[in-house]
Amino acid sequence: MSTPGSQSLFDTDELVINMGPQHPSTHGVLRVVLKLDGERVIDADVVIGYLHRGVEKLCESRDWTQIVLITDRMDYVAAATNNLGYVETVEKMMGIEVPRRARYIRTILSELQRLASHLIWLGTHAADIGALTVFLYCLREREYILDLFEEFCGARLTYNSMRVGGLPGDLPPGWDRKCLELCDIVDQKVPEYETLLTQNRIWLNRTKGIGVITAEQAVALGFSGPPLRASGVLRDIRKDEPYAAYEEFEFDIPVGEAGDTYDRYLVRLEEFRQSTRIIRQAIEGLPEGPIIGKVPRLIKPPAGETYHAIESPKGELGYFIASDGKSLSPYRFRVRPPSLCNLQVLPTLVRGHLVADVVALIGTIDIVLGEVDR
Amino acid sequence: MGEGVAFYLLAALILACGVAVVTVRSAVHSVIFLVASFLLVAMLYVLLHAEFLAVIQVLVYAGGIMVLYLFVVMLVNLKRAPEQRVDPRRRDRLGILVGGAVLAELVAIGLYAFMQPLPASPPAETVAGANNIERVGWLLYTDFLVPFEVASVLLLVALIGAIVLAKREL
Amino acid sequence: MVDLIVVPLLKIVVLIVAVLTAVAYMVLLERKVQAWVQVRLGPMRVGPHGVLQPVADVLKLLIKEDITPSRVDRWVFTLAPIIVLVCAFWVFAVIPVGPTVELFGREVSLQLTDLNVGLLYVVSIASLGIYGTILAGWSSNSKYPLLGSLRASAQLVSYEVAVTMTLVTIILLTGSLSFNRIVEVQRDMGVWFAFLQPVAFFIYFVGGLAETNRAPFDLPEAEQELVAGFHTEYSGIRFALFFLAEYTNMIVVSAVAVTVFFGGWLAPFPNVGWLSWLGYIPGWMWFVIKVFGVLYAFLWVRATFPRYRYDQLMRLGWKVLIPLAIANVIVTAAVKVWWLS
Amino acid sequence: MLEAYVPVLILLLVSIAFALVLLLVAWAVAPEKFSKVKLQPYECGIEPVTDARDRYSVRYYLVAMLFVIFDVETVFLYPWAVIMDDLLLFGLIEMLVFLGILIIGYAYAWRKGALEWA
Repeated sequence: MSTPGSQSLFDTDELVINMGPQHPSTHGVLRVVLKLDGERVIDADVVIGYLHRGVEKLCESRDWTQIVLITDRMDYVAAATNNLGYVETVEKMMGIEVPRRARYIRTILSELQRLASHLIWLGTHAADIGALTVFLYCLREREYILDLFEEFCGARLTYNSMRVGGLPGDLPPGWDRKCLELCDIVDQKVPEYETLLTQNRIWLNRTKGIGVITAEQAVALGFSGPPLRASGVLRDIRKDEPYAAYEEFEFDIPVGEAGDTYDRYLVRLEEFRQSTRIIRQAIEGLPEGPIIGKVPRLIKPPAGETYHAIESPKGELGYFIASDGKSLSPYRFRVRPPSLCNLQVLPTLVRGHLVADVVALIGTIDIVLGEVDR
Repeated sequence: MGEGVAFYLLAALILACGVAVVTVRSAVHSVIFLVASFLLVAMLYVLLHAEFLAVIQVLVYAGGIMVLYLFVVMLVNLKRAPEQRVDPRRRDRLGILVGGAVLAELVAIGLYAFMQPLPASPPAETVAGANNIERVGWLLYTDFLVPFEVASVLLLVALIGAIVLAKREL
Repeated sequence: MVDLIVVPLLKIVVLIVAVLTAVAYMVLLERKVQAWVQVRLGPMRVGPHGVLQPVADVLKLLIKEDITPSRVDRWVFTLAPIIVLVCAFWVFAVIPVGPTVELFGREVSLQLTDLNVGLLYVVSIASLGIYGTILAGWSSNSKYPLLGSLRASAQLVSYEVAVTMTLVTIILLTGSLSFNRIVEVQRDMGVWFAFLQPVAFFIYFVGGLAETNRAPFDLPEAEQELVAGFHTEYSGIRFALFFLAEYTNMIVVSAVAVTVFFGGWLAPFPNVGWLSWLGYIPGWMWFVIKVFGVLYAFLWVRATFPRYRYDQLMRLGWKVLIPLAIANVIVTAAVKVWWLS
Repeated sequence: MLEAYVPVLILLLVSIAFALVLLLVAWAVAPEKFSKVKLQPYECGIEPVTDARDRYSVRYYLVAMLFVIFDVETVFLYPWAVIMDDLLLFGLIEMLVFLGILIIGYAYAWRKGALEWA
């Protein structure tokens, strides 16, 4: 390429193209401004905020119990983990002891949510790369999970499924058996998706060596969750700072090597298996007892600030909440959304790749715009 | 009779397209008219019983070379008018020169054709042996073998030229 | 006069009606097959099992607003879909749907015309279809269509070379470019060329997928990347023309594949005694069955594979298919020389 | 022989007529409601910032160029294949020479990276 001043006959102009907010594969209303040379991406600029609803500010004017319901609306394909992160933060602030049964059920719910979220991710990621069939298979399996949630709390998407100190209700009879059946279904179906993708030459071509992020880069850029682990960093909050009942179960943390799109795919596929493993253990050892701990009638945490993070399906979901100890709502409410933090890596990922890879890379970091924009 | 009518109709259409090529304002429109005239020329070849040539005309000229032209028209920046730098009178003189040369050529061809009496109809064997492509094959691969092989060298040169030109800019 | 104009005209009307019906039901079939593969039902509302869906689709496209965006080149914008459609239809002129049959006391060949440059005719007319694609993208004056049309044309020309070259092997076998002759040679040899020339068939099939922009090569209209590619700005009837042309092209590719590689209208297993009843099914029916067989393969591929990336697609065309085609031609010619001498 | 081409011509005219009739029918029945925003070029809901008719990568040009050359080469193969029955070894050799020269060009293009898209 010669400089703009000395344009010869064959020089190309940079083409600036908007991908999104109305684009089939930006997973919502993400806008990426691409600078292209032919089809090669020279630079990318991520523009967010099209779905901003002011969730954090909204929480500062609701009382502590109402906030659970607002957190549902952030990562709407993983509402249960959002609930979990929030209620645990408040419990931490108030020093509430949660009964063991409630912690077990929370673990089950959060792993079910991980399955559901990963199914959505796998489906859309595959569909972005053109394998539409996988998308429909994934959504079919996700239905079973939504059925379970519906039976537990009455909702299929925004669950409002946890309370400060425990759960809104106990498991319906027979739920645990259905849950085990679901684990069997997932364990049987995931290898089926793998036959469509894992060894497929086109899939390998499209994902191997695409968007490589080294371990140092991943840490420096603030990656978390499966993308971080795919780069070879062993970091999982479920193991490192256990919450709910995770310290009582045996499970492995899959780690990738290359840090490319294919590894991120493999890591998440392995997480399917680990999730069903955790659910099985939790159901087997589900203790009897109350489902809600000793909670004061009026939830009003003492003055102070707390940060608590959990491993949501997409990465580290952290809540920073400050209370002034007087009012009935948080003084400051701030969320560390994994989608947003992972999304900021996108420009680094796409530089030098082709337009088609941009789509694959948006898919591989697994974002939900509700959470990015909040 | 029918063939005569068809010939003059085609010729008129070709001429009209040719005029349109140089008169329309948009370069892309010019290309479209040029493609149309190529297709009509292909029909003219069919009229001459040169089927193979007609198909090749469509395949190579209309389908290949004009695609290249269209790419070039879309590729180069047409928003800046390069003519401004050229002295208009010089262009006129050049135009007259080239035009004169083409005219002289046409006259020469006409005279030559006039001098050399052509057979009134195409040679009988060409019409009788319906398979035009076989005939082309026999001529090309026996009598004109050397030019044929030379053509491949020509293609090689074109290939290398294209790559050298384009790669320098990449 | 009757033989020259009226008979062809009648045939053309029948042909176009047949193609339109085939396209309509091809679309339904595609949605149904896709649905079955994906464990869904597909269209069910319009008529039993959605059999009237195509009618509803046509009506919808016909009465939808046909938007001409503000910055387009109006004439070219309208011309582009016409070019694509006309080129798609034009190819049918040489495809033999069946043998000569007796109809109303008249010998009628189920082929519009038998050109002795038939194969080249198909290739060259198909190559004209590119103009529609390029011009659609250019005239839209919008970025996604332009990227799509550039992709489409680069892809089309790349795969055309491979396809054109691979068909040479068929000429080596038949010594003729006439479609009728190609079918006859397969009958006389008693073997379909797909079995004699599996490599050629493979190249043709892959090239055919790429030329008709079908998955996994549907990059010019890759929804997830370029929204709708070169016809992003099209709506209403002009979009319908593109749509019609795309499916017609699929039928063209299958029809040529059937004629060249699967014995056209010939019944299978003529030499197996207990299957001789297959010969009573008319030739044109065999032709239709085979065409739908190939079309089914198109759908199957689409439901199974992810999409190629653009540079990988080009690499496959230039670095795999073209050398393979050249090698295939040389080997076939060498075998032929050895066989005959 | 010319008679064989009459149906081709008729088919061309009929298909053009068919396309035009479809267009005219649709234009007669389809509604038309003017709205400025609707007529904007599509760019994912953002007003386009730069013109779409810019200059594009030279690679497209190179592909077209290679296509023309290979197309011409392929065209030479057709008459050769038709008369291969009679040419036999002679034909094979002359085509090997012809293809050989082009394969040199092909190898050159490969080595120079002209066949690499990106």
